[in-house]
Amino acid sequence: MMHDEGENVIEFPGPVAGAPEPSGDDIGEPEGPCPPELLVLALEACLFASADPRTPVELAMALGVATIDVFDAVESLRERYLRSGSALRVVEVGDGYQIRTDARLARWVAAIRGGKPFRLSRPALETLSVIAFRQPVTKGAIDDIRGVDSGGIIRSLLERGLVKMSGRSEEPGKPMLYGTTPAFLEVFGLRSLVDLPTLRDLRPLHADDASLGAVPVVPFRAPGD
Amino acid sequence: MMHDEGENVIEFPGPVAGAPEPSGDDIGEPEGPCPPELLVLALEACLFASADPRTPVELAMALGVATIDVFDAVESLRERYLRSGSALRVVEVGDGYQIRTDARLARWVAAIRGGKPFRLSRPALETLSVIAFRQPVTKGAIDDIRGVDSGGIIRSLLERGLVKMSGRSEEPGKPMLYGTTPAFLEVFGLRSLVDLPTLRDLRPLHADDASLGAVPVVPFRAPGD
Amino acid sequence: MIAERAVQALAPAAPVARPPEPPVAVPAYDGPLDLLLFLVRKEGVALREIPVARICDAYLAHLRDLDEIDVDRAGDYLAMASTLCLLKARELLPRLPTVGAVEEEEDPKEALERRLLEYERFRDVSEQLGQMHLLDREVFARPEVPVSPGEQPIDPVVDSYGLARIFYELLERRAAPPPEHRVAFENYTMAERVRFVLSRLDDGAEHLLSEFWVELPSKRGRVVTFLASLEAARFQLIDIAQRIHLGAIALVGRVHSAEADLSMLAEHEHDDQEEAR
Repeated sequence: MMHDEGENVIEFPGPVAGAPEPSGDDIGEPEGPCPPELLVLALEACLFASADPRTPVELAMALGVATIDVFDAVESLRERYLRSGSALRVVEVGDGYQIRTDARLARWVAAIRGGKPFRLSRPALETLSVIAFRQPVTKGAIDDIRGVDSGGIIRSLLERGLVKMSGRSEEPGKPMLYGTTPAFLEVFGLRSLVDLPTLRDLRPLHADDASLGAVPVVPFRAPGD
Repeated sequence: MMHDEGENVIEFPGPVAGAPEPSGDDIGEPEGPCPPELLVLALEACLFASADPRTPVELAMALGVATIDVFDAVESLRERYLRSGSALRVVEVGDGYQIRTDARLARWVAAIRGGKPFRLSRPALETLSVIAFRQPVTKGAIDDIRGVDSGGIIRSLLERGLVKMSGRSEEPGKPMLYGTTPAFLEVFGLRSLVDLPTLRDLRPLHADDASLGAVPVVPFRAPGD
Repeated sequence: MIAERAVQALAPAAPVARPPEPPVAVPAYDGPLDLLLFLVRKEGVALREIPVARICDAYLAHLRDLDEIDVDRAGDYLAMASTLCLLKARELLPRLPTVGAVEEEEDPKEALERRLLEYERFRDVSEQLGQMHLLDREVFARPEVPVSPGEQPIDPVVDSYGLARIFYELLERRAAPPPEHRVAFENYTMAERVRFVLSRLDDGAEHLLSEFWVELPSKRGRVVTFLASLEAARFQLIDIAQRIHLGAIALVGRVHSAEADLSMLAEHEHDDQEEAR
């Protein structure tokens, strides 16, 4: 009979050469301060391996150095990125630092990261159509035309950058006004809002139909057709 | 009372007439090729923006260039990292490229990452070696080589995705065969199994042990082979 | 302990009481092959002169060091100890002259040697593997950063004409009397709803259940459509799928509506007529 060693597999007894001990939570403390000649490299590695911005204090703790040394190292790294022609930039986000790619390379980053394109839903298209044709328009007016609350969808369209807040209405309560963005024009292949077909353009096309709902020539197959 | 349709905005179903089809895989296609002067930068940005290794073909598609240009750009990037004193390295893992931190900086990165460090116990490494070199191999053959039951460890390696079931042996009882996964190559930073450290020849137990002449130095064939 | 006694029984030369010093210092090791290899390599014990008693003592000491005696683990060592005893016996006892055909049987010592050496190769290579730069131990890659909404390309699904048409429809819908007052909308029947669901799934695409509701303003319409979906699934006309845990429910067509066997609807149609009367 042989014994089962399953429980042993996760933990290796004793310290592994080169690997630090488990740190409990959040930011672990290395055994000693980072030597000055490695400081910029270690800082770069720490920022590279972090998804979110890191505060100078977090970085100082991980590197075992004073916060002021972190500031210096960040400056050196920033300078090297600019000098050596790198795609990376050190940016300050909130109260932390983050490495990001140069904005001019966004196209290629989007291409590798983008994944499947986001398909606009029927409710999103409805909301977008109201905003496009009635802008600037309040949420109340959109709700009124659609007959349902559009709050969540407006939020999502804002996040997607298709819609922007374009001011406040003079109505009581000064509700927010919404309008479309340049990204909206790009997505629909329009040069300007003037290129949007108007209802006047549409009517002659459907003049002989009692109701538009019966027209089968729609370029989409949404449930509301 | 109006209901909030926020949840509906995410998904739009089904193919739509007239709308461009998603390209099938996850990579979107940018409008034009990446200009040569930006190629190395765009490649760096693409690799930086990817958590997993990217194949030359994925990169070529995202950048809109030929695969051969990707190889050249990778070489340039690799060289720049070494020349400009960077914490980053371009490594080939599996079929793709990935940017990773220099191993000398492990301490600091592990400190900022926090949490439990990644570990493989000695029995796990031993079992993994037997599977890597003898695959496809049965549990019986692994147990035989190690002299102990490896069931729990194989299970743990399966759960960690380093090992997979790769079929059934023709032996009596048709035992399961095990092999390594692409994640195994990723964790160990290998392009392929060919890059594994070599399994050296048998070493005599004692220089003066006359009986060793009888031991064949041919690679031992485990029952699972 | 049974296991201990068994190990001791195999080594009658060993004192029954635990010796003050373990005869062989045993480091943390991984199984009897590992220990045997250690004894042979580090202690320079020739395999042909293996002192069974010493090895059994070493095994025994190791078993004592385990937090509690694990019968399975002890078994691994017992099996090895018995192999060693067999070896020893062969060395000590005169060989009986074989009668008749000589059975070619592998010498147990050679077999053990071969196992040991084979094990050693893998142990060495696993040490090398352990010294490699492992991902998330010595080297680190970029963490997964979720694609932010702004980064994802947008498929508008319709063109500017479609967008205008949607707006036109909205205006028409608003101009129309509230649908709750239309008798036709209330007149959902199971049979009609099953046909409706099937016809919407003819394109073979997956449609979210919630889509079917968007156009249904009344509760009754939604409930009947939902029941009709279940009915269609019961008769294997459609599949109901939930691709993601707790995700949206989707309906998938299995048959083309024109070819579907709808005989099961007869019962519903009968009921519907009864109700209408």
